[in-house]
Amino acid sequence: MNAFEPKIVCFLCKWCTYAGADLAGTSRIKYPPNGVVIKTMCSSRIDPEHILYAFQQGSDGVFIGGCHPGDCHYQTGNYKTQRRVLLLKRMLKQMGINPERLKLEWISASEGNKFANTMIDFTEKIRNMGPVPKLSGKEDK
Amino acid sequence: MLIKVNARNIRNDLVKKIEDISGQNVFDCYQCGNCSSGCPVVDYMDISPNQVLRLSQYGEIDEILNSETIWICSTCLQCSSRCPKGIDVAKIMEAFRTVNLRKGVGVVNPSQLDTTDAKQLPPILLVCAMRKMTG
Amino acid sequence: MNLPYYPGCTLKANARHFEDSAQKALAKLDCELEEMKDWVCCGTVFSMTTDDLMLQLASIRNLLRAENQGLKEIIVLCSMCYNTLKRSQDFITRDQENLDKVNKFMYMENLKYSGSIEIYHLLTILKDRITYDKIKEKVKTPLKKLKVGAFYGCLLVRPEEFAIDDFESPTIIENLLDVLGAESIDFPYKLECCGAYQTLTKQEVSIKRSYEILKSAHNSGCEAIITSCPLCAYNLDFLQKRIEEDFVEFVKLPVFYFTELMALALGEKWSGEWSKLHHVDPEQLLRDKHLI
Amino acid sequence: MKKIGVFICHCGVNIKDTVDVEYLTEKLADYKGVEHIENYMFMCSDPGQNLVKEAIQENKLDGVVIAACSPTLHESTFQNAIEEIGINKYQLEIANIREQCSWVHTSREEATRKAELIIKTAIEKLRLNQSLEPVTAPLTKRVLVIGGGIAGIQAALDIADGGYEVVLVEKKPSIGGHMIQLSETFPTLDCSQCILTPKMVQVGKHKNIKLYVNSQVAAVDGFAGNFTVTINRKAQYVDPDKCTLCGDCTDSCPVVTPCEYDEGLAWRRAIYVPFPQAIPATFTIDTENCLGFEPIACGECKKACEPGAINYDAKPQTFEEKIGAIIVATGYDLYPVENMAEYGYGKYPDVLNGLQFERILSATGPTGGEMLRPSDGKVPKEIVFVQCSGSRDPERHLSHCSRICCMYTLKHAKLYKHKVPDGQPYIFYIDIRSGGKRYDEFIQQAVSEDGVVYIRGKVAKIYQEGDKMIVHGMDTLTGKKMEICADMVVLAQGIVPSEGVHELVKTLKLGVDDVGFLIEAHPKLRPLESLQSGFYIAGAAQGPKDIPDTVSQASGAAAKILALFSHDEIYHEPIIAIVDEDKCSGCGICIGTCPYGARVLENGVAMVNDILCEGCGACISACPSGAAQQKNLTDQQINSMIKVILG
Repeated sequence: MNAFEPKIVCFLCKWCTYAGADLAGTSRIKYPPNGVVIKTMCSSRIDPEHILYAFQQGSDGVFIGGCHPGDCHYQTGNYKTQRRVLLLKRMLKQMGINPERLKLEWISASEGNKFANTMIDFTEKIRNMGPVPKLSGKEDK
Repeated sequence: MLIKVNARNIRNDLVKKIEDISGQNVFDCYQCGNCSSGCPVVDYMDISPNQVLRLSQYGEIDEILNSETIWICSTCLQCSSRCPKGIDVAKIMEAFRTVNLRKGVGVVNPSQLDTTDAKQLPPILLVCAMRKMTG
Repeated sequence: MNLPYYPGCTLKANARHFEDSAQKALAKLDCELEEMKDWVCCGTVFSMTTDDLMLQLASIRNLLRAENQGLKEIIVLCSMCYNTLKRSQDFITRDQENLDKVNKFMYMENLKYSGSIEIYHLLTILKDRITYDKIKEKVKTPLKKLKVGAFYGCLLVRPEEFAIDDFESPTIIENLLDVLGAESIDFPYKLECCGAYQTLTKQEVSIKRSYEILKSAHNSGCEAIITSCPLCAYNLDFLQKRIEEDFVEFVKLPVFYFTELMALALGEKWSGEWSKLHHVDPEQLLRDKHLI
Repeated sequence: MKKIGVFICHCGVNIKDTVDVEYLTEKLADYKGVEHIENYMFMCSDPGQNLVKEAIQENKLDGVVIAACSPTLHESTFQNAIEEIGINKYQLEIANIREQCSWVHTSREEATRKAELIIKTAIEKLRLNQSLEPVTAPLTKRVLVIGGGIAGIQAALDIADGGYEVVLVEKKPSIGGHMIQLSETFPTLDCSQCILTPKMVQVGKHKNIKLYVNSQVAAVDGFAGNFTVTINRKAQYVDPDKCTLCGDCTDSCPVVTPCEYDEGLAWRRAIYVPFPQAIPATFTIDTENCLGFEPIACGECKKACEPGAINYDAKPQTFEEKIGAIIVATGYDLYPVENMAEYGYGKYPDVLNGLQFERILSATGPTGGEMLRPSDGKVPKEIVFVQCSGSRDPERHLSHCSRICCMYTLKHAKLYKHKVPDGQPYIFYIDIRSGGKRYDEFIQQAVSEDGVVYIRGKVAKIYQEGDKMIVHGMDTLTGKKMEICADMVVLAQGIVPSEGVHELVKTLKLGVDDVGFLIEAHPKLRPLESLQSGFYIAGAAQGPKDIPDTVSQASGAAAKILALFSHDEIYHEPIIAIVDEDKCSGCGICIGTCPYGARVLENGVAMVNDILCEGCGACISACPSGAAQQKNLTDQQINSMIKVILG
């Protein structure tokens, strides 16, 4: 039987983290291929519903990358994201999903290394947690 | 004197102890020197208050513990009231005294006091001095 | 008006004239200091460590007893007691856990301290409760042409959150002096440290500090200075004979408690008993100004 | 259904070595909506682009997915290519299978699998993409400049010289700002008035500049390109056309009041010219200090005025101007050091602030340029300068560095030495910030040749003893306490936004930081613009700045506007928010989330102002009913991408 390979949806803001991911590429830094990227203008575009939809569709982890505090291209979008993520994490727990499956990280356009390391660590973590439970399923460990 | 700066010494346990007892972050200091400028007794100190902060940032705690400075400080709070970074410098001085006092090291030995003026001394003076300086 | 009162040790010893003059002055204002029962030493200095509750005990014990005696507040004359009690009260009521621990230490007291006592310095009461207007009405012997410097020292104005007035440029005592008919003199060293308890171990520090304060007052035209701190009073008054030995050009200045001048202005007779507790003769100046 | 073409690039070996492009070509050929698919060695090359164009025309494709390198590299290349053959550029999606796939993964099998998912997400998004055109609106090619200091003057002249009309609004009776008060300027020591007055005259005479003094902006309506600005002007009691500047009115005025231009070190009358080189050159009545003319209490000036230029019945006036872009250049004020009792400012006449010292140094100042101190008119032989007075003090005053004080204090010390060669200046400093061009050389020279003594430490206390100012400080380098008996003390006070800016930014709806300085659209990449479209920033209104930086920023902001005006319409990216009016409940949550003020309630529906919207999407994810959507990144598009990733 094949080892479990997690599926991860990554939402990256166009200005910082997407550019950071590009830099990881031009620097040829290797990381696992489990995460697939959806590019948004700003991390604040990501609706909690999208995250819930991803979990419902079987995403084992969801990653959100935004600009560092104070660097948001749209001034305060990343703060809004942070607030939404914090709230959503509490709701996930109630839904039986380990909130650790949702990760928000500030990664700038110059942090290719950080992007790769984040992907390595997050993939490993999710791999250890096992598949996401079906929403409405039993308690998640 | 030579200060050997190294990663182990900076933020060592003694620095943490001073920070714990005083409730202050010695790394807030940017060395403007205002604490020393306003200090009424700095002329009697061997290390000025701003240097106490600087040495603490290097982890050179022993030098301060053995200094005259911490006993000369009379907690008038002029330094604390004017620090632009809000550091309560007097509390840091108190922390250094406290570390010594808890080891039994002090500078007032009640049995060896000069008793010439004893009758004139107000009670608050004796109690103060013993509380701050008797180990 | 009855004022619940905490005296502290020194007002029963070297500073008896402080207490006596305060009582007499307040009587002229139809007020009475009512001494609380079973008070003990306040601890004299506030411990500035975060982790040493034992050093707060002396202060809190007084507050607990005051509370048990049904008091809501205590009025303090001595700057040191004021500062120590006020800061201990703040320290202990910021954190319920600390308050609980201190109460456990004081199990002998039977009752617990809830943290309700307010602490005031007499100067604040004079200004806010009795009011300067009322005092002005009652002045019988205006202290005409008496040039007095108000010496605040450290403990009335620092730390800022417990200051009885603006911590860099207070005027509460000057305003009182003006009400009493005296000429208040603002001098640069009025907020400086007198050397405090260094007198015991390094008297040269206190001598130098007191010299600088007195010189600054003299250079600004003061004929006397007033204080509300028995330790400042000791250093500034008693040490003048030592200062004279070290600094030839030094000019002596009498040092009063503010209550002494207040009593005088309100029509109380100057007491020879008070003079005995002074080290620099206070009477000559008062005679020169035809106040006694 | 949309016919989609997919073009997979080998990028030489960069993609091909790790991603099996042949396999993908074969596999994705059957994917829903894919009409055409092929791969090629270098898709971005001319033959590659032609291949895409030919395939579109041959297969009548509606949109294309290019699977290649990051969109930052060639998105615009391919957008231009498809636009050439009449396909809307928003019908193109890039699948980034190089930077985010082939270069970062090692297993060919895994990378191919991931590339397939990336291409599928691009196809899914493209399927629902709409053809869009840039958002446009008409453009009024007139500029409002608020503030008549050096920033406003420079910006106004640059734009006016570029051929566009400028409306310059100044609160005070003359333009010139703080720069006209300065004596000489660092590091070249050229005279401030000599370099500024010609520019002021130019402003006064320029046919493209309309100047409102004694005026304030009361309201701004509309949006970028089409503002309507309301300007309130105080009553003009002296008709500038009739006034001959004879000065008889001033001579007859009985009122004496401190002169603002001389920072209170000299006096003026209630009817006055702010300073000799004032523009406009005319008299002003200061109604706060005038004895009054309703009813006429004095009337002396009117009696004295031969040409009859004075009219006590003049009323305040309101003007309306049509404007396309606005430059805010409101400058700075000094932090009120009266707050700092330990320095004795206001208590001791010989403790001055930096601007007062400028006036004493200035040939047009209260002492005619002679170095005399205010208390007794004696020449000060020793001066203590105190830097960071109020600055870098988060606990009690300002947390920021005021940036210009290091340099102007040194300039003060130097100019003092020029005037009093045997005088001794001392400068208390915490750090010296001399990063400008030839600034550090200026300091080094002053220390080694001019005898300026720098003392590293902060001053704790200043008081007067006799006729001396006693300064208590510290030299932290020796660890010794310092006491200096000086004849005069100059405090380098911190810089704060000019008075009244708080009300102005409310009127303009601009963002300010905790001190009140204007916030730029991006601290690095858009420092000349405000976040609000159509607003530009120049000078110290944004943060403390010296003259060269202020002039650079003013010219930069002017250039930005000239570039804007080179088009006949104002336009920007159409990837913005859109509202389904039927779904919108008018709850207004979106309005609070929008940093640009682009969401507004109209008839119970939260509409989007297309010009103001920058397309961040924050309002869309906040919308509880799903009424708000982002064009070409709708919830449906995002969800279909999620689904295909997990499929």
